[in-house]
Amino acid sequence: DDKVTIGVSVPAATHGWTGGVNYFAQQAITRLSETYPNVEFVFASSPDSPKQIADIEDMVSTRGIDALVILPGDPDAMTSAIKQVKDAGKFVTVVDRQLSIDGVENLYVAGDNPGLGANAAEYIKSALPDGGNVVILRGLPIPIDQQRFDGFMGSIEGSNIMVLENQFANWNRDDGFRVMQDFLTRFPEIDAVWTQDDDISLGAIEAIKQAGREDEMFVVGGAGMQQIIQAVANGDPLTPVDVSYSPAMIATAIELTTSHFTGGIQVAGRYILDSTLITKDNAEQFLDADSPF
Amino acid sequence: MADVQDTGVAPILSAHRISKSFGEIPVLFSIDFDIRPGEVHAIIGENGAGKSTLIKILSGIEQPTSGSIHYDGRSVVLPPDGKAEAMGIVLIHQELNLAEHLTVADSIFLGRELRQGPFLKVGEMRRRAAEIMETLHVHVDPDARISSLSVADKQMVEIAKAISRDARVLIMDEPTAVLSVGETQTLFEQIRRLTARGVSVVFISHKLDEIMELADRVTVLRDGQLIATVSTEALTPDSIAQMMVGRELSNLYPPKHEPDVDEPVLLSVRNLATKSVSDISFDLRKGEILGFAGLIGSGRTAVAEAIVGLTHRTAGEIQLNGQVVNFTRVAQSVEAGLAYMTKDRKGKGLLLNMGLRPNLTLLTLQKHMRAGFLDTASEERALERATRRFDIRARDASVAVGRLSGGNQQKLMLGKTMESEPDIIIMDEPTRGIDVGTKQQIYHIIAALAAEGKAVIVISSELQEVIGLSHRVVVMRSGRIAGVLEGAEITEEEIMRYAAGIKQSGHDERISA
Amino acid sequence: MSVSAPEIPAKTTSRFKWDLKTIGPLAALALLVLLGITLNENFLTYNNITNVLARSSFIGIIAIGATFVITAGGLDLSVGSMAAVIAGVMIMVMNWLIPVFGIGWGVILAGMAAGVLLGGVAGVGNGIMITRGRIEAFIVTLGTMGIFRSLVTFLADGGTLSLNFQVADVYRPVYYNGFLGVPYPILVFALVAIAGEVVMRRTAFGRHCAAIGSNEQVARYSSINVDNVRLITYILQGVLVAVAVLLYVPRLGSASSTTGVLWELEAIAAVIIGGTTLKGGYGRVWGTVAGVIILGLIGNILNLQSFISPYLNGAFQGVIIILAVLLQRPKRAS
Amino acid sequence: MSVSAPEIPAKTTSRFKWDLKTIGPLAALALLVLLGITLNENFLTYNNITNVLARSSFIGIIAIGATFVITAGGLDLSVGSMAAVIAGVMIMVMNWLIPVFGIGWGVILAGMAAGVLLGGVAGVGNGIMITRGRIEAFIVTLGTMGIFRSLVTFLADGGTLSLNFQVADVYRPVYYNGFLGVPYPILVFALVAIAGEVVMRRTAFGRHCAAIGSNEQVARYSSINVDNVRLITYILQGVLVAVAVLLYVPRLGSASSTTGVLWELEAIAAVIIGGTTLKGGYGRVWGTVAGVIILGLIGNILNLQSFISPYLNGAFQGVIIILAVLLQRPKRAS
Ligand SMILES: Nc1ncnc2c1ncn2[C@@H]1O[C@H](COP(=O)(O)OP(=O)(O)OP(=O)(O)O)[C@@H](O)[C@H]1O
Ligand SMILES: Nc1ncnc2c1ncn2[C@@H]1O[C@H](COP(=O)(O)OP(=O)(O)OP(=O)(O)O)[C@@H](O)[C@H]1O
Ligand SMILES: [Mg+2]
Ligand SMILES: [Mg+2]
Repeated sequence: DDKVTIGVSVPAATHGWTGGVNYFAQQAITRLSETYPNVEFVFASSPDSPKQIADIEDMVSTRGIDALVILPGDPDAMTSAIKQVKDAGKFVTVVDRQLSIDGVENLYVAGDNPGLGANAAEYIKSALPDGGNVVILRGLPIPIDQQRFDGFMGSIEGSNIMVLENQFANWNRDDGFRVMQDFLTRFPEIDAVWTQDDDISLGAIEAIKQAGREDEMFVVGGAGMQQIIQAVANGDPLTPVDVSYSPAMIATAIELTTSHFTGGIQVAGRYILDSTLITKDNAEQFLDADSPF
Repeated sequence: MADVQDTGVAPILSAHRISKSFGEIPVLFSIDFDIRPGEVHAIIGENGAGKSTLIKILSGIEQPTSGSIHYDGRSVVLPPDGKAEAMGIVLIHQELNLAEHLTVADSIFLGRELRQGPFLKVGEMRRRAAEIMETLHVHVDPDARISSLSVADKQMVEIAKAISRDARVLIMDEPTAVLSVGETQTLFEQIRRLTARGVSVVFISHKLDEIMELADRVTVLRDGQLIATVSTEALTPDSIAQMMVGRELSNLYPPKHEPDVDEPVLLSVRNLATKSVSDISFDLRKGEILGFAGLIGSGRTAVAEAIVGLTHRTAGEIQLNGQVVNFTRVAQSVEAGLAYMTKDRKGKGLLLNMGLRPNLTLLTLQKHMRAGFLDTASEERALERATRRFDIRARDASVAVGRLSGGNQQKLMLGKTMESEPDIIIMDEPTRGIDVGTKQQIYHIIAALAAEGKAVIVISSELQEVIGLSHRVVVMRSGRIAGVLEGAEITEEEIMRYAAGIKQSGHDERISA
Repeated sequence: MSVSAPEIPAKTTSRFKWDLKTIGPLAALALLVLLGITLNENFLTYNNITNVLARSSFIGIIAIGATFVITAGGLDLSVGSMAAVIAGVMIMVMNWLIPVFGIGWGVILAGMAAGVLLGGVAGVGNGIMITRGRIEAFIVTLGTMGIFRSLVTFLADGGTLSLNFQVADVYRPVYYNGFLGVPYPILVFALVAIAGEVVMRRTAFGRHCAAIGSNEQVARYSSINVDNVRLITYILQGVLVAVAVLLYVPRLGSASSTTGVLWELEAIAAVIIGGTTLKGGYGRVWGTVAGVIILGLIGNILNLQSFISPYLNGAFQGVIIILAVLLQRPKRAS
Repeated sequence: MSVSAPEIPAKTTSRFKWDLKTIGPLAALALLVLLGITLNENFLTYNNITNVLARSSFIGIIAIGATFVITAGGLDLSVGSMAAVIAGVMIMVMNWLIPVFGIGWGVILAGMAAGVLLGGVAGVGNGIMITRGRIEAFIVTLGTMGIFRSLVTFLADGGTLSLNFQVADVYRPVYYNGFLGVPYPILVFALVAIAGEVVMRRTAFGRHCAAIGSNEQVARYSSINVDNVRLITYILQGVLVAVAVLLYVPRLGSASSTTGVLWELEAIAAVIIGGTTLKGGYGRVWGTVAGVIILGLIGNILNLQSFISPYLNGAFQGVIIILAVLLQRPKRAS
């Protein structure tokens, strides 16, 4: 019996980026199911860690999976549960987020969260050589946000860039709009905004436009949302760059895992997808008309 | 006593062979009943006889299981939920039926608000409400919230609400149970005014003198059966009682056995004051029954509630068996052998959604513990005892207390209070809504308690009851003690003189008289 | 017996009692404004005040609906998800209709109509299940909350539904512009609030809501059609959610599965901070308005200062909410 | 009075009436199990059933506490955040104490003690504000929900608090192992449920909770110390949250600001699905247990099939919750 079942577990689409993850995962599953009729996929999308653990437990005990591709919502909380899947003899691919003990996964397909922050910081430093004021709109208080924030702050340290304030905007547009409005009220001089996420950027941009201050500052987001990349490509001065952090990495991970079983090639090790700076020059290669993100 | 002959007057509303069962339990058996224009037709019967059920059927609140209703000679199915009001059939429920959050004016016009276009005529309604309350001699602010009113005032609001409707048939279920003499008279005036205009009134009461005074005809129910419908002239209170309970009722009140003058004082109150009463001092002796009379709102309840720790007392001292006590919670007073039975059985006395057993033992759960757990069997035994002692009649023992007849709820509450086996009992309107037969029984129980050496305070708006039971009577007026009567002084006239402020005595000389 | 009771003279209480319970939310509001002024000189600027009020208007309009639902003894947990679905469907309808109507107000009005219709239908759904199905409101609306949330996620395919850019440009002024310097959202909020207050105080419907919430049995025996009044509160809630969405969509031109998350909690909190009783029977719309503005100001003030770590935002919010209600706590029941 | 009425003999109704209201949650449960069996042959396996029950145990234990709070007419929205704080503090305490006690049960027991203590204190805090402060429970616990959530975010510095791995290894069996093949979480859940049912039905405290929830005034006049009983329900809730956390920490070994999000909603839903009335006055613990298992099974069943788009999980959940309660809806009040 060469039937293979692969479980795919991702966090629920609670904001734009995870929405993208859900979309790309399901797209990859549809595509690969057609190509490989002997591979069956089980997909689950979970709002929190206990639920995600429950989902992978169910995959093992009721769906008899052979491999698990997982983007853990909270890697620290998920580590021991993922280890149990591994201990049960399943092939494990971890995506994006590093587990808290090494050597659990067979394959690691990762984005670079500190790099996302550092890239943005480097660009802001170069764009404001004489120094300037930056406000930060953060995501939710979870580890990824902290890593990005630390990456940014580490990189900005020692420069003449002044971070005025940071606040959580919960990775959504409404809160991006709300927090940015208040920052605009509070700070008469802002040169750059780092939102670390394009959903937040979209809200912040509306607030900046409303205040009529779009000529004073620019916004650096992250994650590579189509709408922002398009603006970068168009040379919009408000969004001169973006930092890639594509949710499509989940598709890469699913493909690699599938080929482990179908292609007869041993897949293992670490695949790090860099957070690259998207500029007017390279924006074209990041555009994808079909992506919902 | 023969049934009233057909006088040829066409009845306005009549019931033919009405039967009613709740689930399996039958409560009315083939009742015939009719109401003539402009008459006052009283319904009497023991607690649980089915009076309230009958009039609920006559006003559409309940549908009969079988039988028919005729209105103006035509067979009708009355619409439910008080919609029969639109046809001129207005009901005052036995249990207060007001929403606590609303104001007096809101309540009086609820469901048929006066409007101008889509908007309420708020000022107009307030003014009309004030007018109606004025005709009833009730002094409450039309903007006062129902929750802030005393039980009696709430009842007056209900009456106001009902008489303000354009009624052809006005049905009142024990409207006077919580009213004092004065308010009852005001109500009767209004009823006479309405009947003179041709309005028919159905009137339920356990107070036989009221029936004699007001009713043209009387229908007697017993255990869901129609016993008779007779005209009042043919009756005496004794004969009504006999028809109701099926036997002679002699000696409603037991003989008084005055306690010895040297019996110890069990409860002594000195200069008690709360927000609503002041300067209250009296003694209660072992074996004594002390009546508290006064008009509604004179502060009798407030005194009782302050003594047992339900309300905060601003001044004064209370001694129990010579010890100064300072109850801040009811539990402490119950522990000390002092129990208070509220007059507000629906709001403060009983958990209407629960059964008889948990209600009976709620005050005294500690008595029914075995090894730290509740002993249901022991509770059941207590219920059996109380059912016998107070003649509680529940046709369906598993029914929620809210479904019991009003009088049986009252008896259950009595049973609940007595469960704590208090040495001193304060009973607030103990026989509210209770039929004469059971009343007699309760009076004997109270007398027996006193004879056993307990002490009883009876707060009552029924003067006869206070007079018939009490060894001494404290009359209150406007939050103060107006006078203390004893022996031959205890007469209706004397009590009223004090209660109305016509006579006043320095109470100090009287307290320990 | 003619002796009438020597009554304590009837208290002629003035119509409005300015007791703590009444001024509670206003006092809390005043304190917050003071705090804001102290913290930041820009606090009282036209821009800041209109910003705060305009973005509070969504929750505000929804909370006014919730005031009726709660006063009548009900509860609607689905409003946030309902807002997301309505926003999503409005956007989809507008995008679809562009080929028919072209870019312009035609499309937008059609979208608005669809939104209001959907809000009404959603309200009917909740209301029918609660009144005719006799299922606890908490459960029905928890259920529809999940259903609506799923629906918008499904419609957006996990991502974001975005309004056509040209239509969005036409529609934008509905959020950003105004009349005589007052942004439209604030105007609409004010109108809905005034209408709500009038309906609550001056119409039979408002009174019937209170009666039902206070004692359903009494209301029923007063020949009030309890089910219908309840149903109408849910429909009103649905329509008001839609009205809020009409103002929400032009702001960012998008809807996703995160739209309106936790709005229900915020709306209910505003209602209760405003002095309406959660168990029903008593509601006041102006209190709700105060509650909404209090919640809006808390967020604003947090963004205007830097002593409180952003990690502790929620704690600040929690403390203020408790304090706002502490200011109007009832006296110990007699 | 010798003539006693010819009474219809008091029906000795059997203690349990097997009407719809009683079997409602059980029927819903049975239907879900049937659905599960149809969908997947592995549904009824030992592994799957113990998985579902063990992971339902956290919410289950919390929901049993909520049953008491709700029966007594209260509400606690803070349980999810409280769980997060307790988990965070437990982990910090254990990590701190390693130098003192070394790796082993000493550290774990100290952590457990700290957790239970904190749960009790949190319950006291909620309870005191509600009873002595006379603030609406909804508002107090909404406030503390924000406060606790902030606190854990602050303690974790926006990230995750992780238990030392060696300690986690010692602690892990508390979740994953069991006694006679029954995992410990299930055992603890069962014990708490049985104790809860006994306390509710067979102690004065349980009776008092129902009395207070039914009519606070009557309770007060019946010499029940209303404030104390209420306070105890909140303390009980806090302690039970801590007990749930004692089982949660060995499963995840970490706590963050997302721990326990929306648990309050799930717990309240379980309580109401189980037949307890949200307005208080009537509660049943076994119903809550059924409610919790229903919610657990819904998630499990969704994982057993692949026809429903994962975007629509919430909709499925919503429909089942409504149906479960529809099965036990009351007859039209007479
Ligand atoms: N909704 C109900 N469900 C079940 N039993 C009921 C219901 N309503 C009334 N009963 C029963 O019907 C019987 C008659 O009650 P009803 O209230 O008519 O008595 P009543 O004559 O008015 O007594 P009282 O003088 O005490 O008010 C009682 O045994 C009562 O328990
Ligand atoms: N102004 C007030 N504010 C709050 N509570 C009050 C006020 N006045 C009286 N009460 C309370 O209302 C209840 C009824 O008191 P009240 O003095 O009206 O009764 P009463 O006249 O003694 O009794 P009855 O109505 O049987 O004659 C008591 O609990 C009392 O404490
Ligand atoms: Mg009756
Ligand atoms: Mg009074």
